[in-house]
Amino acid sequence: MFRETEIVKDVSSIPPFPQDAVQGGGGAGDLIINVGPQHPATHGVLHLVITLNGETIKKVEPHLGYIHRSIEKMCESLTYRQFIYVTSRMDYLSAHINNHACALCVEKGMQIEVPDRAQVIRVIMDELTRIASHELWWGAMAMDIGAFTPFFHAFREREKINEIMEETCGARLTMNYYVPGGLRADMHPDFQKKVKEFIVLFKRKIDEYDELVTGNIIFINRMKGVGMLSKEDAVSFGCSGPAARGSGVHCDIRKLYPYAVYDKVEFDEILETGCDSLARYMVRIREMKQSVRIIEQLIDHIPEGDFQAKTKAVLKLPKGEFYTRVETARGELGVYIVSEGATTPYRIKFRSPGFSNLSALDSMARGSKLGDLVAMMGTLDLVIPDIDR
Amino acid sequence: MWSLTNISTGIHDWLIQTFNPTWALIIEMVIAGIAVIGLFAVLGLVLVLMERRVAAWMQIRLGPNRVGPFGLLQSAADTVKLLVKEGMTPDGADKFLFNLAPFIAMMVAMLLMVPIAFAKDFQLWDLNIGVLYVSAVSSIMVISILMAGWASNNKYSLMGAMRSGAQIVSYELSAGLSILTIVVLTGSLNINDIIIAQADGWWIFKGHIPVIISFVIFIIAVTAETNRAPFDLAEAESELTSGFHTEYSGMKFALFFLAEYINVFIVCAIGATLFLGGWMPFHIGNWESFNHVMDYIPSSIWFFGKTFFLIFVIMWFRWTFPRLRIDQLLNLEWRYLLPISMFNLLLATAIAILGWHF
Amino acid sequence: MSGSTIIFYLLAALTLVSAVLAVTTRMIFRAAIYLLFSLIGIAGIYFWLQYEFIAAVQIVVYVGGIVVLIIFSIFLTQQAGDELPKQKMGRQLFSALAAFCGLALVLLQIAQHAFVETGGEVVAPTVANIGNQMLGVNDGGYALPFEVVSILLLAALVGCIVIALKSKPEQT
Amino acid sequence: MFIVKYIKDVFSGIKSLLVGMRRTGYYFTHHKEIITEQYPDNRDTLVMADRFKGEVVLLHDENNEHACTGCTACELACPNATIKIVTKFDITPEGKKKKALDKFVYHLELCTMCNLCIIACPTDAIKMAQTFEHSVYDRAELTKILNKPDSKIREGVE
Repeated sequence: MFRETEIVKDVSSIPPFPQDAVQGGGGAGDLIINVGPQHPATHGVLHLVITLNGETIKKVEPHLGYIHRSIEKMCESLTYRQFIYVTSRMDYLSAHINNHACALCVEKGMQIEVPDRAQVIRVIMDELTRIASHELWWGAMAMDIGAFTPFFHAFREREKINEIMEETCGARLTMNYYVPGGLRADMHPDFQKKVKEFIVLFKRKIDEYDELVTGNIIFINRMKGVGMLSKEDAVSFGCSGPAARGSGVHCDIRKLYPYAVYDKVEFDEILETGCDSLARYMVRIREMKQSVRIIEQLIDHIPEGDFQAKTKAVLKLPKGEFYTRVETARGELGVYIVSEGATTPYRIKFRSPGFSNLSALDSMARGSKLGDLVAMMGTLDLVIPDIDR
Repeated sequence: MWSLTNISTGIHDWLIQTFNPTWALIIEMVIAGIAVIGLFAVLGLVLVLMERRVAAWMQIRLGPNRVGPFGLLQSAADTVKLLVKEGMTPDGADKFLFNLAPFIAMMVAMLLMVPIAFAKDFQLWDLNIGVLYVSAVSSIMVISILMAGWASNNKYSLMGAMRSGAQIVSYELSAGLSILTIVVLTGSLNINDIIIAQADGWWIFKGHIPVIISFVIFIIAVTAETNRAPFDLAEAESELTSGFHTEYSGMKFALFFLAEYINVFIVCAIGATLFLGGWMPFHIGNWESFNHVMDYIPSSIWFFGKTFFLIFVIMWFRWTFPRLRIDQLLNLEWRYLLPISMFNLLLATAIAILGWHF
Repeated sequence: MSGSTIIFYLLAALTLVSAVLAVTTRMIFRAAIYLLFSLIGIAGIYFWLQYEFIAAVQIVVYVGGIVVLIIFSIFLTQQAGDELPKQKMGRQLFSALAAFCGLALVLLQIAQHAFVETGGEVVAPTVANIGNQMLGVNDGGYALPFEVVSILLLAALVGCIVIALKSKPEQT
Repeated sequence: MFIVKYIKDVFSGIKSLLVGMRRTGYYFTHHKEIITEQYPDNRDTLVMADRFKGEVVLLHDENNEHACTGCTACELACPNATIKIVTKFDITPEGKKKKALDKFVYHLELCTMCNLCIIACPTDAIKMAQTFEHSVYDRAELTKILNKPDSKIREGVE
């Protein structure tokens, strides 16, 4: 039987934690401030202990666990149909994509063929979620560095997506639309029309974003050369998603390990080589345009057929280990299920993108100013429930 | 023609006739004090409401619209709320300085009202160094921020105070230099002289490019001096929660808040006086009939119109731009604004000597 | 006693009381604030004398410049919040003596100086006149003192930079 | 050239700022773009999506009859123990004992609107309602009994 202790066989083989990181700071003239757990820039209950020398950051220590809800443990007591909805509460901004990862894992274990119609609708929903998530990130990040107005402008477009979600899934944020084997319900009759309207609107509005924020000289100066994350560091910290692609790491799961119908649509993996905050920003802005491209290809070609495969009333995964991964708006989400053949999983582990991306914050922030930290956290796009789970 | 001058001279004459001169002076002082405090209250209410409306419309929102017609009583309701709130003093704070700081901020704002000409011949004190007085007294403002930041015994407050100190001290230079451009052109520090010198056209129109440049620099520098976005590093809420007034609550916070808005009003009034002619109506050279038509609009309306236009511009900045970083803020001052304004002052001096301005 | 005299005594009291408080308080930041009030009081006396230009310059230079610099240097040292220790007896005696000597010197100067009323015409404090006086090299011009003072300030500036730079190599 | 670059920097910077100000200025003057919804005022015209998941309701027809057999499929499907079915035994006319619904206890405060109970129900007795104003002063009010008093199962539903 699989036990966690088997993973680490020899404790002495783990390299000691760098002394610098343990002691760091504490010298004369150092100022230690606690950013969070309640702080406007952390967008949640993240606690950062920052050692400062004047305005210059010497060390950042993230303290986690303030909203740990033990989702992984909870899932072990829920059946394979039930546990999917809990995952909407991890990265609540890409709830659909989280659900997709879990549904894929169960389908892989059960070897269920998902109908084409369900797969196409799933991809459209995923991409809409990605746009909505990036919209919120864009507004929140602009607010972090002091511009308030973009936040409301971003919410205007996000609201349109939420309306589409509400119409088809019945909820705006925690949709719980995917079930093992397909979708919970067929798409709403107005779905295609609404999505097309949204695309037309969005294409017009995304240029306003460039006027308001991207081209702004203050914004560019705040972003350029700030929070450098080299390609090697990005790989070694396990960063994924836009945070890693901003450093030129080829890591889009949709390209590397295509799932659903991603291998049938044309889109580009966005890579920037700037390694700084501006590169990560540009990756997300360009990714939104790619998402629109994917939706445009699919929205008129939703195949007819069932929206759900025939499944047994009680799902039981065969004994074994199953792992699937998807690309959420923040990066790679892995779902790892250990099954002993029962109706509930024996062990579930989520590999969440936010946690790994946060681990890079310290090395990015050292030596930069306090104001930069906020910009860096903005471009990492941290969602705290995703980090704590 | 209706004007504020008639009212003020009327009251003055009546007082002189009724009381002996000392009592008349004291009563006039009291009236002036009450008028300043009243103006403060009204300005505070109006500016807060204006800021919220401007912000809302730029952010495709409606803004306050629940309290009173069109939300006009919203800021009055906010004031009542702040008045009845508990004003806490944190443990470990230097209580004397902590409670003193908001009053210093307020007193500075009141003192700054003194030389401003609100309308033709309507001024508290016609100082012969009016412009210098404003830039001198406004430099005391930084002390109250430093005091508040230090006395709060909070690291965020202290950092906010340090930032704001560095910022105000450096931006005073370019604000002063751009004021000097006008002083050089006019040859006087007296605010009334400066306004009268613009009787045949405002400086921004007849001063060529140097005055336009110094106008732009002035607006940028005073935005920074009043700690408004994009230079609101002292209270940068996403970095320092609220900067120097993190620990303040209730009326003590409200005094800081009010002082900020009054300062915005004052710097905009100075900007309007120096560059846009203060209460001087829109005159063009020697188009006598046109100038005469313009004179029918009361001078106070001209003054407040110009001032509120500049306030709107500063609010427009706030709701459009992201915040600068502290080193970029100082870079902007020392690498761009200061050299440009020094060079610009030279140009303006050359123009003044050669008499090239209209 | 006329109103004008009352105002003078109020200003004088503000200046003196805050000056005494500045040297007796144990908290260094408060000392700086009391110094500030003392300087503002002096500026007030200039205003009372209707030396508006000098008063404004007093505020610009001392309040806006010097006191802010003092406060900054207090912030940058570590013990801003601590109470200063009580000084030794010898030191107290010595500083009292120094203060007394200074006072004696000033009083001596005042006693020896014959104050004569200038019957001449008062120069109007216009910008042109102030400029001519300050930069004039002929009789009655203040160009030399002006430049000497600015050299002093330059020296202080260079000193500040040297002190600020000194701690850098130790830390890195 | 250093000077040329310096001047170019200044002008391109100012231009980028003006572009942003033009955008906010546009919205400042175009009030038709305002998207604020004045919620309690527009309650009459507010249209909820027909699939909106507000709360679970047990459907009753005009004869005060529902379709719940008390099979507890929804109770089993619920991940949060939101639903508790209390059953009783009815005596059928033939004199046989038959399991029937006594109380359909629904804890709204625990419900996450995941819709799994609706899917699980074999007789389509329950559905999601579009109400969303659930705030009450006492938490106990959120625990609801969904079957109406004296309601009984519809004829023919097994």
